[in-house]
Amino acid sequence: MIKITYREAVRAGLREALQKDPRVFLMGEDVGRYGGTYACSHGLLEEFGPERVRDTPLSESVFVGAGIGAALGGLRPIVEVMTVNFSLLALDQIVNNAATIRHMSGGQFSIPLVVRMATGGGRQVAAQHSHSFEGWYAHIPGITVLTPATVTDARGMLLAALHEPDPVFIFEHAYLYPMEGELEEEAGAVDISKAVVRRRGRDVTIITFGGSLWKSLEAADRLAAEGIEAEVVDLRVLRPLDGATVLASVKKTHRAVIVDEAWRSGSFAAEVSAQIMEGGFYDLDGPVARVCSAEVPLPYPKHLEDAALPSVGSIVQAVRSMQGA
Amino acid sequence: MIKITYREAVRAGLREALQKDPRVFLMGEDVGRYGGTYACSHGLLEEFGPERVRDTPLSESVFVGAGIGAALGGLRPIVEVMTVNFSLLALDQIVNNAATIRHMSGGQFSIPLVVRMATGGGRQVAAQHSHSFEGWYAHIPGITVLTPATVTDARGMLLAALHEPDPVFIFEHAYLYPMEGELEEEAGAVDISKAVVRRRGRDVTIITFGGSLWKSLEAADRLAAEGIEAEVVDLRVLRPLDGATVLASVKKTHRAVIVDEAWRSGSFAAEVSAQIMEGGFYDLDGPVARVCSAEVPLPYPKHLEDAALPSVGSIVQAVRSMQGA
Amino acid sequence: MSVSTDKTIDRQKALELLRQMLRIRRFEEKAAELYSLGKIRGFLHLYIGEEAVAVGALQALTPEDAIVATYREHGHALVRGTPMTSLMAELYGKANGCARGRGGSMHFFDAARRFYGGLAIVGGGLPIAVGLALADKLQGKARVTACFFGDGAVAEGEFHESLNLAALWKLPVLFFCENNLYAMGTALARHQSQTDIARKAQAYDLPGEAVDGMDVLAVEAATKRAVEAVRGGGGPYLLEYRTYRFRAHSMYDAERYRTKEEVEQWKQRDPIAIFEGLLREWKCLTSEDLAGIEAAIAAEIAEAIAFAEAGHWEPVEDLTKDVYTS
Amino acid sequence: MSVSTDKTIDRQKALELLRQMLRIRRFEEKAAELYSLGKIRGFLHLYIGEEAVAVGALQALTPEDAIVATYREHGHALVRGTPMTSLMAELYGKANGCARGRGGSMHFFDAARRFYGGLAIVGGGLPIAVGLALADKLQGKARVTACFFGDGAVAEGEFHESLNLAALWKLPVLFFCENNLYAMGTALARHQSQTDIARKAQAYDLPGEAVDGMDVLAVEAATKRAVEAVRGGGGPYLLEYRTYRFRAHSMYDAERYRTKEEVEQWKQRDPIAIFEGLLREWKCLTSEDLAGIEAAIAAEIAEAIAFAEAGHWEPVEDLTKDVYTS
Ligand SMILES: Cc1ncc(C[n+]2csc(CCOP(=O)(O)OP(=O)(O)O)c2C)c(N)n1
Ligand SMILES: Cc1ncc(C[n+]2csc(CCOP(=O)(O)OP(=O)(O)O)c2C)c(N)n1
Ligand SMILES: [Mg+2]
Ligand SMILES: [Mg+2]
Repeated sequence: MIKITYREAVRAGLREALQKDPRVFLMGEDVGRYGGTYACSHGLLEEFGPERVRDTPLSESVFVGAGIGAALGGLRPIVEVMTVNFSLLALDQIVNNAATIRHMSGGQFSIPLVVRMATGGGRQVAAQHSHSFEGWYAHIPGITVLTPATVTDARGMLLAALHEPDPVFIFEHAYLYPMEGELEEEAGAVDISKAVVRRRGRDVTIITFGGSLWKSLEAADRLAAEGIEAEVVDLRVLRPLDGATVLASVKKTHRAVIVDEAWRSGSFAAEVSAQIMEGGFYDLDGPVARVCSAEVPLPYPKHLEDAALPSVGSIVQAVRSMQGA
Repeated sequence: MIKITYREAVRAGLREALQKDPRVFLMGEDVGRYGGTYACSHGLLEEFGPERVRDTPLSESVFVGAGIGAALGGLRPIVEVMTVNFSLLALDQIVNNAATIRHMSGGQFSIPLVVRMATGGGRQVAAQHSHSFEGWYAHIPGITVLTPATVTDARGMLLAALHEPDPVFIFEHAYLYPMEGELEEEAGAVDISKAVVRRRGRDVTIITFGGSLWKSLEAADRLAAEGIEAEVVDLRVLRPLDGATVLASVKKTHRAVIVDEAWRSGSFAAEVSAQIMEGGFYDLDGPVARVCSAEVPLPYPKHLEDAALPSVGSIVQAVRSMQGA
Repeated sequence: MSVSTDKTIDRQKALELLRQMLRIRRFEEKAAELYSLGKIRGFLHLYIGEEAVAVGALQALTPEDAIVATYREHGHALVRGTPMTSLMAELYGKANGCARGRGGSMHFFDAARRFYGGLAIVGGGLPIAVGLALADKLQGKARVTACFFGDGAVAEGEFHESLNLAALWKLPVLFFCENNLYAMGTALARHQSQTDIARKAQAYDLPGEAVDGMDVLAVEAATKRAVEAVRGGGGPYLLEYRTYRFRAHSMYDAERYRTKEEVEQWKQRDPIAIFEGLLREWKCLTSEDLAGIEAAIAAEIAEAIAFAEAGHWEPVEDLTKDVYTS
Repeated sequence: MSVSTDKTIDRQKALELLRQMLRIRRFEEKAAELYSLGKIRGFLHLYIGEEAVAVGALQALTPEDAIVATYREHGHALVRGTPMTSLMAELYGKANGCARGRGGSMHFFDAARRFYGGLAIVGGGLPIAVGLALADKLQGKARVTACFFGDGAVAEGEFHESLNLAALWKLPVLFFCENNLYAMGTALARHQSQTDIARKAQAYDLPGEAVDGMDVLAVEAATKRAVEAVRGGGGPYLLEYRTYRFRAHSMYDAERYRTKEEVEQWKQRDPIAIFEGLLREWKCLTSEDLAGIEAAIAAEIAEAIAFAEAGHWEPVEDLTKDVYTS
């Protein structure tokens, strides 16, 4: 086991990918000379040179589209969109080309593209820089959507994504980059089809992903002190969703809370709730609850941002009010 | 009562808006000389002149952004984005400016902007031209999302939208344009806060909106022949959602099916299901079901498109299997 | 703007150019008919009037090169060599079509011929072409990628982003603008503040040139020069083909935005008629030659229709096949 | 590129220009300090080194004109006249800030002064500016809208779409490009295939000009010419200010992408030091004058901090207020 930050885990994954496969290259805004906004690619330009670590202009649509084209052309591009906030500028390329060309062409073309981006709020960077659009991406058939929450997944999902023949989108919660975790020396690609139970419990299932995993685990600890044993499911993969793991847990606990940093209405949490409705209705002792962000452009001051985002407190509260139901 | 097509109803609304308020103008691709892709603005250029009926270049981001700016500058722009498929190119302007500036500025600015667009599939125009992204728009706080399904709403929602101080997005299902309906002579602005029960029933609630309303009503007729009386709720407004009307109906019928033309995972139908979970769980006799599109880029051939989209048959089937539960 | 002046031309070659233009014309005339009959549905955008562009331009490409086109791509696919049978079947939506019937008129694909669509979001093909060229450059391949798009696409942000990136990275991509003077119903001067499209290349420090798109020989010559420059490693090239569409934008279009006179005037410059005249003048073409060509095309079209009619519909069970690989 | 040559300048005016540049410099130096203290959080982008641009450019605008700026907008808001108190409070996130504390450093707003942000999506402000100008044109108002953006924004599609639309419709908008040679860590030559930004105006048939952005008088003179042309109904104008940022892109930035020597060399061209030297040479400025100015600014900053410190946090109950009107 080695101690490593999430940021370093991403970097280690990128490095291994570049070392192992000459078809892999990295491109995005400031991934090279600057070393990556979150320093995830620091040192890679020096190690792999400017052909394989490519700084792009501020042109999200063309560099994501060029990633699609390069994948069609036989390479294995890793495109970094600096943050999910800017990815809207490339969404047309993603929806109408990356996700569509394979099916629309009758299966003639594959697009083995990996797109990484930072996501989420909580760093006081205000309304235009704090979005959580993973749920939107999870709506798009033809792509895979990953939300690594641990250092093992940060590294291993990237490596697994590079084995996929179709586009994979990886959302790294910006809040996690400095987080330390334990990584096995031999850690490699991880499974990217299954959700994982991160904590066992019998009273309630907390279902979450990405940055909210840690808040959920902390909430579970607090609840345990009150005698409520929460099971915590880390979805890991939003598309295709591993509904079976969710339903198995709910079958055991009979109650569920979904934690998702997106705005509540139309959140991915709604999808999870609907799937429990459809597959676990008769297992439920009470309605599934959602803990999401307030429906507001995220404000800058810490007290307001904290009030808007899901928190350990609001998760605990949601479970408590449910137990009391 | 006058007989009028949905297309003419939209045009009548645009015409009245341009006549009544000199601050109103219309802009978008081919709204002028061409008369609108769906002929919704046919004749308006001739009547109101090129200053108020403005053809734009193919530049979705700037003409939607210019609509935001013009609204900030004291006008009441109606922007037509030809179809929802192209609106992804303007989504950054919508999310990060239209929906955000009021709150982020501490309430200093209002953006009384109306954006109209055609949406939906069913016309064999294949994967890139058949999207249904209303659910994505409904996720964005700061905007209002309308889905007129009747000629009265097609005309009246536009007029109501122009009274709103904040951005309103109107999704007109392209399939409806040639549909005829009855419009009251005196028809004006309509309420844009409430869902409406379009058909009374006691056995099950079918919740839907936009183009799927008519399929749902037809399904209800078929079900009635089998002795199942379905209540049909037309959501009309996806944001803010009128959950009360939905819950009141479910309280009565104890069963619900949601029909939404979007891909199932992450559809707006999931949000409605989650809200019923949260507010109507104890009223339910069985799980709420969803009838959505297959998770596939919409193919061109009619038989495959029909198989992918919600249909009268699949709605009937969903209700039937539920009644039998 | 360059025009053809070269009067020494190989007769076989000349007849082939004429034949290809006629193939497109007749194929599309038939497609329009089939549309009225309901055999073809959805959107159908005809290329009639613009045939010299696809025919001339594609002479400059080798089978290794890639093509990215728009929803108005029947001509490009035909000249590229995708069998007319599989294109007609695609228009029908049959499983023996070039995209298994799923794409229809707007979405022709042909992996074997490096034909990457048939993409219908205006401007959306340019980034893809840039990426294909990037892949070639990084893999040290001498291939080029040709990207066709309309004048309307020039207004989109992706045009700008794509030309800048391709020029910055000196990628082997050809930006082929088919300027038919209209983006749907919007005339060039009402969508571009500066209507000289070729000149926009200067903003990206890449070569730009305009050529008479009604003159197949001029198109071929200019394109060959451009392809040579790009293949030589000079980075991208913008070529503007000045052309005109004789038909409606698509099958639904009242054409209120232009006069009949304007269309008639352009029809005087019909690329096929002009080239036919030229070949007759040069004594390269007899009426018999022409009749032979027309007959062969008619037979090819008849065969294509038979193929399409005989084609099967993709089974509904396969609806979600190939959303993902596996 | 135009530079200032005019040596006849009103002394009061000259001192005011110097004072405004110094106000920005000192305000931001203090902001950096407060950031280390944790009083200011999130992103903080300093304008230090570029002061001559905002100060010179804003001389050309009247209070009726509108401004759209970026996340690097402290200077613009200060010169525009938004009280330093409410700007400092905004940096703190306090409810007495110019955006009720909700925006912070990147999102200054001031309706009374027609200051429309403080927008932090690169390129995202240009369409807004085009729309503001359209509103003025349709309402017959003689106002202009000034849109500031960086060299990095030039690569975005919205730059292209905005310049085309504004030129096509002859809208009264000024595109003010603050070319500080870097988009974050990416040097101009690594993000633009053609690095002469002013020349890109030709692609849209609008006037483009570059000016030394380290020379406040040259900036003012060039901007005045541009504003005059736009106000006269000539349509939009692209002005490129050639400048440099002395500090990091934001507070997190190891500045690996440029050398210390390069930064030092540019510091020789510090717009404040140069202008100060010029004024001394012209005998417009004494050390006493300068001391007086500095003292007044120090007092203003002290007052601003006191105001911010004394400000209240917006109550949590108001979190969702003004998501919608009412
Ligand atoms: C981004 C986008 N906006 C709008 C449309 C609708 N549309 C399809 S073709 C077209 C006109 C395109 O004109 P041009 O690029 O000149 O090509 P042409 O049809 O003349 O060949 C429009 C507006 C679209 N497909 N994509
Ligand atoms: C669309 C978008 N992409 C990326 C970013 C992240 N980002 C913020 S500032 C910046 C550099 C912008 O450079 P420039 O336009 O030259 O302005 P400067 O910071 O030099 O003033 C980047 C990449 C962003 N805010 N918006
Ligand atoms: Mg055209
Ligand atoms: Mg810069």
